[in-house]
Amino acid sequence: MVRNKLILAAAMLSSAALAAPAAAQNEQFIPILSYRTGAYAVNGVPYANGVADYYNLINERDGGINGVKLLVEECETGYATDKGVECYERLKGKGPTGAAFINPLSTGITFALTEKTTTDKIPIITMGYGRADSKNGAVFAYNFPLLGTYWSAADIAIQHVAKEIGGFDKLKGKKISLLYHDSPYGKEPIPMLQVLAKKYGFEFTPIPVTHPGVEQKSQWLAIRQNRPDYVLVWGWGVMNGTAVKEAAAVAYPRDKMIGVWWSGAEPDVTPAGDQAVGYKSLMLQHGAGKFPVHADIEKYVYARDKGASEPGKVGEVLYNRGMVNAMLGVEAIRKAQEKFGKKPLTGEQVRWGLENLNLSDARIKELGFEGMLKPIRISCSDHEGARDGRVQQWDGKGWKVISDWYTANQSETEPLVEEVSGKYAAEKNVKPRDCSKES
Amino acid sequence: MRAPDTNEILLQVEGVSLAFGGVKALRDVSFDIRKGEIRAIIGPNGAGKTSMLNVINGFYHPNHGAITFKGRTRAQMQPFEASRGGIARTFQNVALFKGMSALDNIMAGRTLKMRRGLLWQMLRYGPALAEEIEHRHRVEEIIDFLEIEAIRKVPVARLPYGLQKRVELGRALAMEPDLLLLDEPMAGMNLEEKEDMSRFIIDVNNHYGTTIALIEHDMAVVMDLSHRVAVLDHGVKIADGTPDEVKENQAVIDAYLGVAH
Amino acid sequence: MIGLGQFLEVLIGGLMSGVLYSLVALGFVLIFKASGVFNFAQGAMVLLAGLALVRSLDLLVAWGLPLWVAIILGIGFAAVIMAITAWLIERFVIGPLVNQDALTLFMSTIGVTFILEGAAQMIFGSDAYPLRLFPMDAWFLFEDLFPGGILLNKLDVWGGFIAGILVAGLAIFFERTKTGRALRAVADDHLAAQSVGIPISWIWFVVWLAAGLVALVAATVWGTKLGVQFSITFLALKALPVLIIGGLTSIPGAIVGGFIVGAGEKIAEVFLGSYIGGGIEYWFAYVLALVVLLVRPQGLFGERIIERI
Amino acid sequence: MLYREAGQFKTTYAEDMAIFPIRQDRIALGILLGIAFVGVPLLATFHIWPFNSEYLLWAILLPFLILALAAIGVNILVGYCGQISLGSGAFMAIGAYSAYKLGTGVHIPLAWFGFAISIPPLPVLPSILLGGLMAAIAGILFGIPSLRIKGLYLAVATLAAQFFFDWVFLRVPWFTNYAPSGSVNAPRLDFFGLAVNTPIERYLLCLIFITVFAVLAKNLVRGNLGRQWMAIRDMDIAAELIGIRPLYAKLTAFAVSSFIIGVAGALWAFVYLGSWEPLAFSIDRSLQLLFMVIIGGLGSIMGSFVGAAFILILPIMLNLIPTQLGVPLSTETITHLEFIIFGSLICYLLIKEPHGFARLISIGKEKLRLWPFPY
Repeated sequence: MVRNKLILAAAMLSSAALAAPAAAQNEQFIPILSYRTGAYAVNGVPYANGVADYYNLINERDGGINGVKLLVEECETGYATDKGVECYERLKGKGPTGAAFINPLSTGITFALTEKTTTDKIPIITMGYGRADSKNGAVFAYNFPLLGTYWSAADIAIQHVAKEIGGFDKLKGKKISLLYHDSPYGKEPIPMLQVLAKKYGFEFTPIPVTHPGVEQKSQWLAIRQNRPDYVLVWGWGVMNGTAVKEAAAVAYPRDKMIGVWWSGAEPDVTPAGDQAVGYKSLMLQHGAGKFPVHADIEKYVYARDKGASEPGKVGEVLYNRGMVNAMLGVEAIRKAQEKFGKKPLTGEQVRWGLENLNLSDARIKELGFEGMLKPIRISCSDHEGARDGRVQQWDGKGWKVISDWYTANQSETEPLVEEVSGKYAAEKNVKPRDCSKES
Repeated sequence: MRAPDTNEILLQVEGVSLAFGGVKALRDVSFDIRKGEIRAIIGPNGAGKTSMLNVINGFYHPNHGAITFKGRTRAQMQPFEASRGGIARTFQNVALFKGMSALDNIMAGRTLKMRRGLLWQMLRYGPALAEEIEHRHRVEEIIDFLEIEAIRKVPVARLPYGLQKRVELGRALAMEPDLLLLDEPMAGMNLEEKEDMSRFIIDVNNHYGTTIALIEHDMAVVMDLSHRVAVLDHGVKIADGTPDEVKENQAVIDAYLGVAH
Repeated sequence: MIGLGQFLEVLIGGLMSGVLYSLVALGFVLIFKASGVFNFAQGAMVLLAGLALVRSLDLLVAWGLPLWVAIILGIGFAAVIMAITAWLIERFVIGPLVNQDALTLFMSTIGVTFILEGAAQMIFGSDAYPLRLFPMDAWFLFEDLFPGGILLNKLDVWGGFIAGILVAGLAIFFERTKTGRALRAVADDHLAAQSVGIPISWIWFVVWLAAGLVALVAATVWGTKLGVQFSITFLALKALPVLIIGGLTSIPGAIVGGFIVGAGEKIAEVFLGSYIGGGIEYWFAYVLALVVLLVRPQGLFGERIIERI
Repeated sequence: MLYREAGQFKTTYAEDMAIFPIRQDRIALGILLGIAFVGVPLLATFHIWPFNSEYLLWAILLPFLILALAAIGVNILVGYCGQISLGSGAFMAIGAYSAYKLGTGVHIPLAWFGFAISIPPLPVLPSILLGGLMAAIAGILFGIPSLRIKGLYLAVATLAAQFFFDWVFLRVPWFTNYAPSGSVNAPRLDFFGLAVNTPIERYLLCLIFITVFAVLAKNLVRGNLGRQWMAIRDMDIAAELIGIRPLYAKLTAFAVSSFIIGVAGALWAFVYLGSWEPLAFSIDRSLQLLFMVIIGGLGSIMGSFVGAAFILILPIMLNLIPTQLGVPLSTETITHLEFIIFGSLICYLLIKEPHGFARLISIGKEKLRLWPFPY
């Protein structure tokens, strides 16, 4: 009997779940795909908190975007592709106009959703991750790998190495290894690094680490024997911290390790303690620290007890990245409202806003992100918008910026983008748009 | 009791020895089974009777000796050869397929007779269905014969012990064996059930002419049923002959009374 | 050309990291030996023990207690948590499932895994918590013989040392104590053991507690190595081939299995990985286990499986 | 009083051997098939509740059908033949990647022999079926150890297949047509000139697959081969002594099971995901499938469906309930609670009915037959 009742209750709940939500009509729905559990929760949680807090800020401080409130719902993916697809399907149609855009925060989910989002006309924002070839907006109309793809990251990393050793000509004969998470995410930079290795004459060795990366002894024993001049780390979650510790154990100098911007947050170094001192990583423009916008967050969100994070973690690297990501989405909606009116917009309309987003220094300052970001300008042919990065170093207590700005060299990345996106277009029968005709 | 018509030997065991590590289960045992007879193997606990059956149908491989079945001599039998050659068997502790119904258990005994391959069975149409129905007819005859119509669709795990033994006999009969090995078919039964089972054994022997080798503890049953009796003790054959001869044999009496050797 | 120094280094490194797997495998063996349950939840138990330890430790240190007092109290607290867990598992899962077949029991421990993972993270948090109970740096041996010397992690040595003590302790427990002998009796035939008056649920509680304490020990070592975080549960999958190779019922087997797996996979990865594409240690241990099973279906030290009818 | 079989007499063995010998069962099945084949597509076409969004089709029914198909495959091996396998995910992967290779054209240069094997891209349907065939061949290879290794030892041995193939598809670029990220895209879905794109079309495609395979599987398990498998499962020694060859029985079980799992894998990749990486077929998938057959009922085709529905839908429900009720919990807590409740329900079910939902249903039916009398 109890069982029957349970089943009945479940059935009723499910019908409630599937019924159209009685939403207020002046709301813009934004889904958050996050992972607060599982192997990658350590990095997923601060990021999701940053995203959630910024949307909250917009609602609390500004009453939404031009009066259109943001309606946010979070769905847990656990970094698993099929869960991600389920979350997307669950959330894509919510709100009066459906999802404005989607941030999967997983390269695997990005790959799985690319085709679906195009059919559903919902932009997919993959800030600092995702498929590098989707920079080409002519083919990937709905993908936005904002602020830098992995190919840009690879180029910036090599630029920094060249600078440290005194010039690109010195790269010849150097040994550079890539320790990577064995998944689409970790594999993305490899073709770019191979191109660069050929051009500058350094010896490039990719070293895979299998998910989730708790066991890296053999990789580091091999590194100890091979003694590469630099080790690039393309890890996520537990893999980063383990890499730093194993490096310490084999006495590989930490300051010869350069992580990608997903391997340079606080949880990646704190478990290693003093052993992490000297470890470097790329910055996706911003780093850790508090900026004017954080004051607003504290005033409007945390002071009203609506914050998602432990207050002490506001301003960490991944928290800030979540915030930047949310901000870009919000600004895209704002831009789209200029054209389509101050009302809830469809994904297709937001896509226009993204493609025409142009954030100047002045605007960035107005938003309170001064010092975190450089200007961004997105266009049909350039869905990346900016490809600038810096390098930071862990001093045992915090991340310190140690370099000037680098800009990824488009002449390096562009041929590869053309080639791979062209292949995709042929495979999927996508007819590339003519970007000169897009407004 | 009707004696078998011929003296043709169906199975001959010669000088079989079997050891597990240091334990000698059988020592130089020889005997034969004639076509059409009911042959009993008796002996106290641990005498090696079940081991003997296991050797005959190839589950154990003897260390020495030879087995001649239907005129072919081998050092050891293989289970598959034995079953294909027409040796069927029941077990001391019922070895039915617990998750299947009585009907399916007996149908499983028809495996060797069924010819249609995987693809036909998948379609279960035409020849495959015809084959299934044909064998179902044969199995239903056995079910009628053993008087277990009412339980044919019951999972055997739910049947009482006596009926399980009957289903197991049915499964062995479904193989249409030339030689049927029965390992204590009446263990744990009450008098009535024993009588039923005795009747089935005699009927099988008479109707189908099946040769039967039988292990049994109940002396009355053994003496009534069997044409000839072999007696094992501590892995050695100590007597062989008609029930009457064996009954008189001093070694047998000693063995059962537990006289030290 | 492979240098002798490098080979020795990889071999020793492999043997040592194998022992760390053994620490997890030992918990499996204990439970399988005493109750025939193949406990998939061992990895989750390591997570739970580690989280309980590290979180209480942080709190106690924050209260201003000296570190050694905090460590003792923290370990005590974690042990109590493991005792409660053992009692709950015995009372609500394994007890009611007595006499079910091995597959059902195995699946129920996967259910337990879900519960433990959820509960542990809900109560203690799902961040990565640094734990430093052992030194993390390395020795470089024979530096005059081989260029760069042979690397030996101090943590690995500690792990090996602790594993040795654990095995010795468990051996004494099984051979010398009354409870240990009762355990063996239960393992042989729990119905018979019950009929001579051995309280079976008590025995099973003791076994799960022992496995929980082994998990706590594993958590101290692995927590130092990785930081206490969810990924620690993946160790269960690393420990499976270890215990299959050693034999599900043998405590020394778990150690020897660890040596074989650790040395085998590291040597394969370092010296073969570059030829057939890296990452082979991902499956190497399992294929090794498969090969061992083909030769000895009960593992190297397992009890022989005898077929009867 | 509706569920009575009195008065239904079978006059031939063929009638007695039908899949559903009881008339009421046949009617129920007919209604179910009618809903599945006609009702759902109609409702979905006109966006009538509960199909007013694509969610139910895309995110629930589609994965349910494909995983139920895979569960049937697993059930044949684990439930009918008694060989515990933790490597089902790998066989799904083999089906998916083989189908992908065949669908995009195979080119194997054999430089040593001076020629190359080239197969032009095959249409989707033969690709999927041949993908299943490849999985069947791999299944036979990895089934050979089962002749010697038994029970849980075998389960761990099958993990070797799981991890080995995970690695192969991750590391051998040939399988992914040298895609830089290692993630591949399914070819366009054309069946005899008909494009399968919309959720409804995809749903119908999978429905046809699973209906056909469920019938074929049911035929096998109630025929001679099925009896051989069950005999091996229940008592392998006795089976051998009545003339069942363990080699044949076990390897056919591995082959048939892997074939079905492989086809399910190809569907999962082509129809559901569209773009995938090896992680889609990880050990988690294997465990999920095993749960489906155990909770659904070992040795029951219908149980595979119930189990798949339960294991797939329960976590989603648990996740949805707090949001729907407006309980103010963080996603983190909800997910942890979901874990705890899911694990507890699994344990509860195993304790209450170790034989799964299939047994519950058959007990229910028996009670219904006798109702209103208790016995």
